[in-house]
Amino acid sequence: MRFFGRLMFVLTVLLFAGLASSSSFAKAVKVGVVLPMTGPIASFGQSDWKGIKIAASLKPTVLNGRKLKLILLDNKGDKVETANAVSRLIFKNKVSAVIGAVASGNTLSGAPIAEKAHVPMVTPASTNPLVTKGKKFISRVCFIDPFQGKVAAKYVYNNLHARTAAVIVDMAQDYSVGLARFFIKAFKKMGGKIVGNTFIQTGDQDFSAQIAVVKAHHPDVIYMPTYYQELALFARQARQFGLKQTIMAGDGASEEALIKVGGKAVEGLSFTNHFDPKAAVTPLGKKFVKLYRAKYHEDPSAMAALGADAYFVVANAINRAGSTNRIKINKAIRATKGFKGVTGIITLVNGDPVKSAVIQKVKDGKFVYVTTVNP
Amino acid sequence: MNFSEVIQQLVNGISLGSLYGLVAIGYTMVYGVLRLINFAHGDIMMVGTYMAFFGVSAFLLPWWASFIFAMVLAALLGVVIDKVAYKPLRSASRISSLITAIGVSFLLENLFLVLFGGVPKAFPIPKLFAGSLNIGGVILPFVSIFAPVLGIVFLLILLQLLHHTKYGMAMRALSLDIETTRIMGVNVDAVISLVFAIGSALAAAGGILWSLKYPSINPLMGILPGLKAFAAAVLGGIGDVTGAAIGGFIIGVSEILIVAIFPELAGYKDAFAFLLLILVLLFKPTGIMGKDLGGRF
Amino acid sequence: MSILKCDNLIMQFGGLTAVNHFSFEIKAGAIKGLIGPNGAGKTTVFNMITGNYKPTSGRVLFFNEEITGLKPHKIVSRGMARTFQNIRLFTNLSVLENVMVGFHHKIKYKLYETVLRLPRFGAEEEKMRQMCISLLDRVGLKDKINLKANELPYGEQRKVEIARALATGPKLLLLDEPAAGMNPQETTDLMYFISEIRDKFDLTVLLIEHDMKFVMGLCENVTVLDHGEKIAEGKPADVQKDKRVITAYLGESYA
Amino acid sequence: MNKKRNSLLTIASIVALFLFLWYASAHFNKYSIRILNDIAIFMMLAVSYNLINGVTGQFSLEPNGFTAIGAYVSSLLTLTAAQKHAMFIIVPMIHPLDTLHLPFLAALIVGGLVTALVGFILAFPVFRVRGDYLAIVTLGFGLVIRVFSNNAISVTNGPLGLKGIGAYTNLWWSWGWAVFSLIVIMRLVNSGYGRAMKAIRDDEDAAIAMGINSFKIKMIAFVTSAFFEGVAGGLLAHLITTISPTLFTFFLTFNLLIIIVVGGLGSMTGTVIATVMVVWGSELLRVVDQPMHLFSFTIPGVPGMRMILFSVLLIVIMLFAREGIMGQKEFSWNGFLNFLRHRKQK
Repeated sequence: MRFFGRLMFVLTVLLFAGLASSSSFAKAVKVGVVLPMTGPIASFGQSDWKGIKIAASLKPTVLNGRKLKLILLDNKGDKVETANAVSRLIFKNKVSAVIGAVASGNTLSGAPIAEKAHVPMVTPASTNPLVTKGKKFISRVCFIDPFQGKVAAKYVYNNLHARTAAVIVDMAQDYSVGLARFFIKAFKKMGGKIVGNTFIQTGDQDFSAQIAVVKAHHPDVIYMPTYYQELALFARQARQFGLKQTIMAGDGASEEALIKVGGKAVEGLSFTNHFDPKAAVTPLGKKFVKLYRAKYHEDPSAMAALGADAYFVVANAINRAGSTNRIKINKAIRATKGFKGVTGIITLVNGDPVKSAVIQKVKDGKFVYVTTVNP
Repeated sequence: MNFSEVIQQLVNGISLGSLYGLVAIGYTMVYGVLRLINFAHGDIMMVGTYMAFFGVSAFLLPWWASFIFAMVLAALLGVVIDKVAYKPLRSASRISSLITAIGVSFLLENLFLVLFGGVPKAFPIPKLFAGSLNIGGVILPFVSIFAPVLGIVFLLILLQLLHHTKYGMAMRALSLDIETTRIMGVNVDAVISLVFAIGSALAAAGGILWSLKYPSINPLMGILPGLKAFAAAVLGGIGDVTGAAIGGFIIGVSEILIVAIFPELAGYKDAFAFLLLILVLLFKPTGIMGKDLGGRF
Repeated sequence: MSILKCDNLIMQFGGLTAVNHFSFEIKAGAIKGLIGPNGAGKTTVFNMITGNYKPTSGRVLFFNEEITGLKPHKIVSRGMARTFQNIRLFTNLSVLENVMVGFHHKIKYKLYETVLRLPRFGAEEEKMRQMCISLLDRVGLKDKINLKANELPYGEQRKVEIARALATGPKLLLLDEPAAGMNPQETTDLMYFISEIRDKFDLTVLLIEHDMKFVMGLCENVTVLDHGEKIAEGKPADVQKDKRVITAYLGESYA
Repeated sequence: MNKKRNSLLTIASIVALFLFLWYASAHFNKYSIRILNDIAIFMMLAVSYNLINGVTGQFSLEPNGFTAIGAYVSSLLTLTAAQKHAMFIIVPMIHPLDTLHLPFLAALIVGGLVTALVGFILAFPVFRVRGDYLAIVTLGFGLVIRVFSNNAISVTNGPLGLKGIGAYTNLWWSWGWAVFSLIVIMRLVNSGYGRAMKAIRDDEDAAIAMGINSFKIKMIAFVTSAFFEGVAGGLLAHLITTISPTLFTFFLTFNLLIIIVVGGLGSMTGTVIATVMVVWGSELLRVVDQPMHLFSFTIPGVPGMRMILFSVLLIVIMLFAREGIMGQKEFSWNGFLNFLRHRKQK
């Protein structure tokens, strides 16, 4: 019982600390952020958060000088935690809007809560079509899987002149499964042929078996829509075992670590992406990239840029709505048109952005811009 | 598959297996002496790898120096974990120390996640390990040669230590009966510390070789190899050092071969080590090298 | 009539033969001793009889039925119970609960009756409780039924262990070094206690013991084991004079 | 006399609980209601987990696997054929699962039964080994289930998971099941079966020597625990409305482990108290992830601090307060009333 007493004491102290922290910002406009800051997909949440912080320092106030206060809650990359965090933000912190989450599966567990409570929720990076489908309060700033898959297929067929492709899917990521599916559909429609379809799991480090499968089919190109860690390791081993085909990937490749880990092996790897820091088209984008480089000494990843865009879209909408009323803000978010964000010019249709994709490529140890594909 | 492809996959499997084996040895040593599954072992491997990474990239040490530095630090970490988290629970039920071990494992993972972020870091590869040989179509990356060779060298040194030094004798005695060994005048705590030190240093070595082969490191990198290494240790007959190494090779080789022969099963790869483990426990609960009675090691 | 019969039992561990061609039998109602120097294989014989070990070869007959290789809990339900060399009580359970565990294999209520708390559950639990209390009363521990088992002194813990074995309703009781760790007074008490329960519960007793005075005072018949083999059998007084027995205990030079 | 009074008190407190829930469902905000639902579901999970870990003493790490099975089975049964058809975009769902449809309660029970069946089959290899092996085999089982749910796409929809599951779980369902499971498990523990379980925990060899069929008893504990964990998985799925393999990682098991350790291994009422503390406390502890303003100091927030604190908490409890809140004891009305009387006299 002594232990129980002590624990209650600690909890009480923490409770008061919590009260103290939440009461000192009465006038600020509160926006909640739900990201995986710990757990298996922490790296994405942490990248997003970096971008959001830079964005917040660029535009810290809304509604003529009221501070925009961000409340970040960690969802550990977990669905239950996401649902808890979203309802906490909405019903306890009474935020005007929610930014988050990253993985589509997590976003989908928070979305019904926001939808029911009529609170706008903007996800920076959930690309699954279902996230916004049939919802009135859920929006996003990233393009969706079908679009990206199609862009990749087009590029591979038209620019790389590939007629056969091997597809490597990460069976632990709905993102990867989605991209592969839409790539295959589009590639076949254009007249391409899929040879060799093999699987990996997030966290895999040895790909020798998959390499053997790909090698046996001699494809023109390898489409591997997975995250950068698996891509980098795969590329290293593929090159080592004499696989020379171009690797095409999705936006999951966009992270400095791809080049750091992949080294020479990822030279020539191309991928579809949301934006290119060196070819930032908007003034806001340029400012963002400059500030980001100054603070973190590296180029912002697409995740960071999307995080920033989610922030900017919400802040912009609050200003246009001219109030902290959630329904008005949501209307403004959904009416976003021609907004010059970090990743390009964003127009939302039913919560999904209509915007261009860029193709990037690794050259001389750097991401370089190849081309822009318009929707 | 033609002949050279089979050889290629075998080589790949052996080099992967030797990494499992190195990690498994530490598991098996600690289990042999304390009957404790050191859940944090895979995380010690992770910490060791990070230390080597910082040695090279932050302190600009030559690679060999930073590898030794990492192994020493990992050994220290192993000893400290034992003293702080396991030693006070020696007389308590075994469940208690198992739970603490899980706590230590989670602590290390989350601490590193908060300190160094979840974005993987690129492990620097010294020139010596970077190239590969091509023998008749079979490609032998240098790391794939170094890993099993180093693994076997470490195993031989360890066996020498276990069977021909007084510390080794003390360790083997401990695995039979801690109390009796204490009465015989052996400094039991020192020997247990030594076991943790050796096991953790080997885990760091395994982690470093691992990262030379797969040069992407992150705070959660120790979980899956750790689990599979444990499966390897049980497979080989837990408590038996040679068995652990053999178990590692078996799991490494069969993982690679299964995927090579049945590419459509690639997704099930991670489950395979455990299905094998369950089968072995069903039919030979003591593992391949395990004896019915008598001592460990 | 013989209640237990061992026929040519062999037990090998790896290459080591722990018990070799061991045969003996126990008459109903007897108190029999199994003695021998350390490592002679006495506990191994016990473990083969109780089903903890499956003998490499040979047979164990209980009431003329073969029980070789049966699971221990099956053998218990046929009327055999044991105690352990170092007392092994359920330390976190009360004295009463310890004894009630001994009744477990006689429980008739089903799982659903337990969960639904049907009348049979309550009735049987209550009956079992009363029987255990009266059993503990008979071994003189009635006022300690609610104590935790490990709160009792050593001698009483041994009594609880025996009471727990009695609760299984045995015809044959196997005691593994019951007097180990006891002082002379406790040992003497235990001797009376064992012969008392033998009469009260109509038992046959087989015991392993080192304390010669204990064996000589209590057992009607002893079997001597050395290096896994039976070297003598008979009345305690006769066995004591046997040359091979003396050699086994004291070494060649004393013979 | 006391018995009657105690069962009256128990019934009264259950009635009070449901009166409170009735009030809560009308007056509390959705966030608090969600936390109350979480508490009920985790209570059910933790109490079942404690039956096998604390009461029977078989240290195992499988709840994430069992929860996953229950969640998948019951969700697949409540989803309509049209929903399933629209969702299974990679590979169509295998027949006849694609057209099966059951009401919520039936789906929960079937989910629990399937989980129990898996538990029954798993028990054979698992209980051949004792102690530590059990932990690693059951840990591996959780992993196998996750790999399976990622790869058996025609049953589970793979990594895409299941979406749009009906939000049927409310306070009545979750607390109804939580109270029901608590009653069943407490009754089991307070019976001959429970005594046998505790005997196995304290000394398995001695228990066997007393005529206990230890395999059967462990099996009863394991299967019961699997059933309720499966049902809890179903409740969880219908609370958050979307499930995928990432939901059922070892992290879930880790959370439950903390709960039963805090509450006291083997104490059901301790587990109940600990669930409330840990689930609610973990929400309270969110403040350590954020910048804190204590008086005039600002402590910068470190996202992820919460997880570090939980790991440290687990280690510290094991080192210094191994008994947890209740040890192996249970809350009893007699003890409680004595305690009150004692207080009054002071």
